[in-house]
Amino acid sequence: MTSPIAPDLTAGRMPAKARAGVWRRLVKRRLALLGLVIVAIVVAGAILAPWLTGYDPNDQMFDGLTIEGSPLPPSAKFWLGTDLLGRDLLTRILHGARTSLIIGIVANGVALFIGTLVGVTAGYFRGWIGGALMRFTDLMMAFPALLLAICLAAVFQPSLWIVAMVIALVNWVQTARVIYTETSSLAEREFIDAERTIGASAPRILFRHILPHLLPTIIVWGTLGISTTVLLEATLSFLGIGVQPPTASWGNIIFENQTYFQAAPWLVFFPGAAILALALAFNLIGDALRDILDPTQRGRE
Amino acid sequence: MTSTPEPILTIANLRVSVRGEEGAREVVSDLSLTLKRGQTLCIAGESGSGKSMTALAIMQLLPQPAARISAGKIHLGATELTALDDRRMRRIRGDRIAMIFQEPMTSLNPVLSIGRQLTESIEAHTSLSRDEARQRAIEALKAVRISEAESRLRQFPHELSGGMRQRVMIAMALALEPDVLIADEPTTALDVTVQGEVLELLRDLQQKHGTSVILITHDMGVVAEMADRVIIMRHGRMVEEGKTSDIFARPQAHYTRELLAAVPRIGSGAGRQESRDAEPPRPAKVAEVTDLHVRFDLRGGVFGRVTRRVHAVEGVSFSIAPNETLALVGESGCGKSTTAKALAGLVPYSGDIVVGGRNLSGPGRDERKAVRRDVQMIFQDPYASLDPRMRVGDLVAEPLLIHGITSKEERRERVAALFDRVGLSSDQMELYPHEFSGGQRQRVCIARALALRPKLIIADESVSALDVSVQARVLDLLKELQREFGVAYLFISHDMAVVENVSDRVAVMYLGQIVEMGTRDQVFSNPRHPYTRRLIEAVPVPDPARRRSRFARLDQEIPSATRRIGEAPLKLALSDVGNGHLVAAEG
Amino acid sequence: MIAYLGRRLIQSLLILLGVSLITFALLYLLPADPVRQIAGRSATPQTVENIRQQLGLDQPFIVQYWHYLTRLVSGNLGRSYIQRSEVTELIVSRLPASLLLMVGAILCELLIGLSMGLIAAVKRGTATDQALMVASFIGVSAPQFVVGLLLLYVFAVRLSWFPIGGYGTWRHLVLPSLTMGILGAGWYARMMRSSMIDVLRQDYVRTARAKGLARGAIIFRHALPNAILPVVAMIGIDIGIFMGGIVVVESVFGWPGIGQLAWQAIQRVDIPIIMGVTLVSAFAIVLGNLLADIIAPFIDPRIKLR
Amino acid sequence: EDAVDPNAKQGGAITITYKDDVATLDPAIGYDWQNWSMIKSLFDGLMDYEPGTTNLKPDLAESYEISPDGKTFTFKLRHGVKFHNGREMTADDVKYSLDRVTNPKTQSPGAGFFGSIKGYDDVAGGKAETLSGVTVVDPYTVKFELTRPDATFLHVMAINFSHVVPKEEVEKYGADFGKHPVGTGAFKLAEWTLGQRIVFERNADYWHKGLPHLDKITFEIGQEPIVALLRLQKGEIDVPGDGIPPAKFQEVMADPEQKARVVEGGQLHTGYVTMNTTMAPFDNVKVRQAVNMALNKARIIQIINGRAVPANQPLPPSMPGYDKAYKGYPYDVAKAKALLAEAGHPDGFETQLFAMNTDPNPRIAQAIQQDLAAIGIKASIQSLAQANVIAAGGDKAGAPMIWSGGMAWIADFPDPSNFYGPILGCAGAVPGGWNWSWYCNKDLDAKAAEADSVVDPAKAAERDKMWSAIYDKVMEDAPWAPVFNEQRFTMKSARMGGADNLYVDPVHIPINYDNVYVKDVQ
Ligand SMILES: Nc1ncnc2c1ncn2[C@@H]1O[C@H](COP(=O)(O)OP(=O)(O)OP(=O)(O)O)[C@@H](O)[C@H]1O
Ligand SMILES: Nc1ncnc2c1ncn2[C@@H]1O[C@H](COP(=O)(O)OP(=O)(O)OP(=O)(O)O)[C@@H](O)[C@H]1O
Ligand SMILES: [Mg+2]
Ligand SMILES: [Mg+2]
Repeated sequence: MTSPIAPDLTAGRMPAKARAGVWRRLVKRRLALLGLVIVAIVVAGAILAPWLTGYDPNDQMFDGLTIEGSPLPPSAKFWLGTDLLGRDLLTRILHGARTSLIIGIVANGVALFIGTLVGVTAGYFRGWIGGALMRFTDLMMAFPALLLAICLAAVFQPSLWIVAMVIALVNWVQTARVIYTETSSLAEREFIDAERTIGASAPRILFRHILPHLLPTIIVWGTLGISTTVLLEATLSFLGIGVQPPTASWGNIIFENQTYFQAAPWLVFFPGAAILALALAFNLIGDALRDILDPTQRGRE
Repeated sequence: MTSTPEPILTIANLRVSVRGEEGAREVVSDLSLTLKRGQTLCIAGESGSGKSMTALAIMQLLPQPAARISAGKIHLGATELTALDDRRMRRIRGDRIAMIFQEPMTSLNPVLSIGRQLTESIEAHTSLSRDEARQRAIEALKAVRISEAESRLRQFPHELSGGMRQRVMIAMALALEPDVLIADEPTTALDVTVQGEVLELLRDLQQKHGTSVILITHDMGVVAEMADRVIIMRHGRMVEEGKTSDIFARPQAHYTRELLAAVPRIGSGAGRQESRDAEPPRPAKVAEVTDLHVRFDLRGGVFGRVTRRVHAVEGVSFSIAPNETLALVGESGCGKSTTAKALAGLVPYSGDIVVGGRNLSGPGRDERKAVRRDVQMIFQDPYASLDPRMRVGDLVAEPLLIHGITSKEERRERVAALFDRVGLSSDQMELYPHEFSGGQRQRVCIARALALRPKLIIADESVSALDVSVQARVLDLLKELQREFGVAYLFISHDMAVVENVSDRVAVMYLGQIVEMGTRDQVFSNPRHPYTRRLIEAVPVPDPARRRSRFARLDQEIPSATRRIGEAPLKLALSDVGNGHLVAAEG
Repeated sequence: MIAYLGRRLIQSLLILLGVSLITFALLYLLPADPVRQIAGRSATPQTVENIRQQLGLDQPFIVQYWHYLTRLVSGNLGRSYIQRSEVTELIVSRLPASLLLMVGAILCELLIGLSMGLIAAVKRGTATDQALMVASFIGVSAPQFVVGLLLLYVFAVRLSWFPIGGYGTWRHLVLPSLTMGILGAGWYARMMRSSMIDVLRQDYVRTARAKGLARGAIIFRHALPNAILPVVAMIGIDIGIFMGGIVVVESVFGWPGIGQLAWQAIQRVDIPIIMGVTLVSAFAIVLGNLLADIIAPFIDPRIKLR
Repeated sequence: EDAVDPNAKQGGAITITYKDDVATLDPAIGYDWQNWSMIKSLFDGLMDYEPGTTNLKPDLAESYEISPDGKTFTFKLRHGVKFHNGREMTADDVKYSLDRVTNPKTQSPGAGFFGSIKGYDDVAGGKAETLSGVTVVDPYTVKFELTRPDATFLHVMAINFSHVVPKEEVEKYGADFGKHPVGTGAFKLAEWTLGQRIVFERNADYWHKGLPHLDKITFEIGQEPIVALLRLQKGEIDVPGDGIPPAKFQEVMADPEQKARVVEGGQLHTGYVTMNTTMAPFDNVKVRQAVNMALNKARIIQIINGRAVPANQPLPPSMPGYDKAYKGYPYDVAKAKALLAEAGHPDGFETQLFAMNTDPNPRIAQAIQQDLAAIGIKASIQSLAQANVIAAGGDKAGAPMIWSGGMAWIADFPDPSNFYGPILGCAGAVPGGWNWSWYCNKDLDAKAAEADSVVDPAKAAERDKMWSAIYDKVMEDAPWAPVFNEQRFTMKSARMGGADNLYVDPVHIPINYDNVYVKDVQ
């Protein structure tokens, strides 16, 4: 009864074979590896901060300032110099990594998460849910972000986590907008219709099928968001509604010292370089991940 | 086809290789050919056989950086193309060799006006002034028989229909009267009726200008209609080359014979010998569609009120019995896909759709989900309908997962069985959709549709994009499965030859309504509605001996299904002209 | 089109209403008491109460908001608590400067960002591409205050090409615009690069090449207009981000815009000004988005305003 | 009329920069760093100070008389003084101005200064429109009756809030009078481009012949201090109104040419830490004394590049009543710890230190934090916008400790009493008040009242003594830990002329516009 059907192997390429895991493929790429190394260094620096230098981040050392009260440039004693209160800059940058990682990764991540969730939901469900969500996004977008952050932060008592949440609350909007646009066009794609005909539920379509396609966008916004959020935290600190002194963060080290960029350039340069390196590292990883996770890019160098 | 003089294009021992994950792979091997002035050379062959690569190699437009010419020479007249740098090659492209691509929808720049896109290549290759270039563009448009050419210049691609777009592409290619025109599947994406027009046009123009044409196609009907000489390719190699009449009459290579055998022909359907008219009427209906309406609201005004409506489906009724194939045919935009989508639950509708005794818009959530199982759909473009980021094994397993088969082992087994059933090997489960050929992808889609053992499968243009041999295999597969599982098909196609081969009954749609419906024999041997007749006549016949002088032409454009609120279209009454052969009065 | 504008206008008004309500509520919740700022340190409690009453700040929230709204309808944004001027007057006098800066900044952003993105996309994978990508990150990561001072120091103090701050001629505009623009340029460069790479893969680009067009024509005539569309949508979003940077840049360059006004008002809890500036910038953002939406069909004729 | 600098040249224009907006030039309202001295040049009061000093002198008044009980002041007005609109100023204007400033509708932040005038309460309470204690005797004589003897009254008559405004102009412009100021001062407003520029031009009819020297002063608004300094270095401006930014201080002082153009002077300022005496553990005097001993003031001053002198009492050294003999609490960590232990906190405690968020205040707060940590007090810093710190300070349970820098006390007038009333007296220890240590000592309040009733100028020294004693007593209770008295460093362009003390004038900040001149005019 079952007549054999000619196996269609005309274009049969690529015999199935065990595929290297994402991780292995990631470390195989030079640039991605560099990114991973930088992130690892930052994370290790943050965790091991208390043991890495012989200084306390808040110790305003007597010999950390000149007699006139000027900070000291990098030297054998203070590798990256000292700040305006005579504290060791390297130690502060290492400790600041904790704050900045929380802001740049957690806050930014939450923002990305909310933005993606809202954007995806609104883009997929037209009708009143989507309409309401997008109107709300428009509303939030119409707020000058900084002002909103200031008000929110002033209403709550500032603390690192509050600041992180405030930043998240402010920063999701743009992501939502962009993701929304992309989702609405993805939702029109035929394979989504195909999913619906097999009875896939909305969450399944959203998270298993649409989300992976948004990855490149999410990665771009996520990596760009790192520096933006770290600097936003600094702005908030500067306004007195960020993390409170003497807690160090890369952003507030820069902000505290920015007027000294000529007199004591190291105070701006080193934390700035740290932010840049972290953002770049994530970008390198993100770029590589984007290629690796995109099966259509397989085989590309 | 008297003796043609000097060769204009010669290819000698061309090899094109593509870099892949495991090193270089040759996609065109050792290809040689000669094209003479005024000649039409058809390159046919299965999907992935390197036809497009050959064309792109001539144009020096191989996808960078993956593909490159690894050996061989291409001469245009006396010029060696492979040795030219980009600047000099640029002067040849468009001017001496022009190319028309497969996809008229994406090959025109959406943001530039037709006029701009036409004149810019004229300006790039001649010293004509802007006004003169414009004149030349208008002439070119007139030559491809586009009405109101002058005002068209200001239009944008999306404002034109697919056929018109392809004509614009041709006008663009011909404006500079190139020596060689390469047309890569210029009609595959078009309706039969439009295809006829475009082919006719190509032939006219070629006769007028004496252009040499390389026509790439997998439609043997087109080959028979157009070609002087034919090249058959497979796996990057030429398997046979010769005069058209010879190839059709005395195919030498085994593959050529296979290919010709696979071509569906009206009236002599290879696939279906026995007519099933005689079979006893089947008992219960699998699906029953009554007075289906689908309308899309177009909003406008300050408060976003509905001002106009697209009457995509207007009162369609039909039913399908188990083990039966109902074909739905009609021109682009007549509402076929929308009907299918309504059945698949993808668009809101009014009217009744009952599948397996359960109403599709029934109340319960669970019930609706259960009906979902019974109706599955295979889409036109297998690539577009598979999530490119998932492995095909997971894709086929997904319906099982959704409908409650949770054991991983069981799923794997069933997927492997399905793969086996549709002629794929189970180790291919690990691959991604883009790693398959078109035919294989469509098999994946079929496996997916079969996973839930549905009662009804909707195949919306499911084989249109496939080359004939693959198409034949997929059609065979579908028939096999019908025999085995007793599924019913709603088969949507604009290819009358295919329809003739697979269907039990046929419904012809026009502007959202059915104008004729009956058994296959009723409709094909006794078409009553003029629209049906024109559709059948438009099909090219894969026999060079029966080449037509002119194709039947339809009206320029199909009237619009969009209407203002309150102006519902006139409903056509169907009358039975005997044995359930329903025909609408001509309106 | 008219209908579309009408609909968008209604939406925009609703958004502005929402913004005003939320801002008002947040300011209401603020711990700082504006009345004490007004009354000064020698004031007796009685005076304080007196002033509170005069300003209506002793009323319940809803009443205060309602009063605010009714005044707002007649275009009255109230009078500053600290500056004691009409908020409308303060904003109107500073708005042109901010708008000018915004235009300058957006031009810089687009000019720098788009060309960076374009070059990177065309040279994808090369060292140029990577260098541009790093540069775009520096743009995004550099604190604006430092960038501003650096530009000021090099181009105004050292080279004297431009004036050291101030407002008036186009030469005054260059450095502040550049400072603002560098941040956005990083974003645009990234967006442009990825959208350009996408477009360069499209069939119509291949068609253009098949026509034998010059590289420049292909990139600028065929690819650019297609790639720029997501960027245009970004401009709408950008105006919101812009409002954050304006404070810093205006103060570095002594640019008399609303950023400085807002900053001082926030420092001193000058609620009418904060409300006014918020509404004005919300309006600008809404307008910017509307503009981006209106421009889009001109770039891509497929888009219909609906 | 005091003498005019014989070297002064007439004419010329100068440019001054400020970062923040000039809010208003209405003398009844302006209370900012920027507009304070601008108003002084546009308007005049009955009294004034000799330029560059804290010595009172009659101004619009030609002379004054004080009744023996110290409760009645009679001023004789100068004849022929004209408002900028050309009308002559008379006693009616004086009365009108005072009625206006005390009227709650004016919402003047300075109304409280006039609390000793008879009828003030009625006006402030909205029950009366005019002060019953101010009488126009004749067009050139005005009489003030007070409810109590008030030694500071002459200072009050010199303060901006009491400056004389013409009724017709006020009524003409209404609430916008601050944008269209018309006074009797040395300069008149020529141009005001909001947010950009204010231009003053010489009042040719100024009653004080020979003044002012300058023809024009341009105030450029919205300039970052560091940019202003760059412009000064390029010779584009004459005085950066916000001073030398900390980041540039070293650079300037290291260059002899620039250093020569810096004028240093004292300032009626004290920076201090308040401790909320109603809040445990600061309700214990020993804890407060311990804090006083814990602060390493020299180190804190080093952090601000030595731009201050250590303080040991509320009053700054240049203020009458400053007790030179008072030694204050020494910096003594061991003793501080011992005191803490005595108070029952041998291991210290946790608390909060509020500070304003503009540089250098967060840094100073961190230095203080470190000093406190040395004796076991773990203070977390709340660095907030000014308004929020003020709000916390005015709330009895709001702020345990506040570093005053940036918000507090630069004296309104050079009198010792000015450092007591609202910030140390019981009157200020109310919700919303400015006595952030919530220190209320009824005895001292009585003593303060007593000192202020010593009106006779001849007894000034005696009165200063009384105040010294009061502040010594305050320091015993230690509601504050005084940290430093800021020094003023004004930098000017090379062309600016005039005595140095005009550039660090104790009441005209940053400089005394009326008396300075430029050297490069013909
Ligand atoms: N960009 C690319 N990168 C790598 N391989 C490619 C690329 N484009 C095509 N190929 C491969 O080259 C081979 C020949 O492809 P080509 O497009 O010439 O086939 P074709 O004969 O035109 O088929 P079809 O009828 O489907 O258009 C195929 O195996 C295809 O997978
Ligand atoms: N979502 C929609 N909104 C508005 N109009 C629509 C929508 N979907 C389809 N249409 C319109 O409905 C009509 C029928 O479309 P449908 O896709 O069913 O045609 P078709 O017969 O399948 O054509 P084709 O052969 O091109 O696939 C067309 O005019 C189409 O433009
Ligand atoms: Mg092809
Ligand atoms: Mg269709």
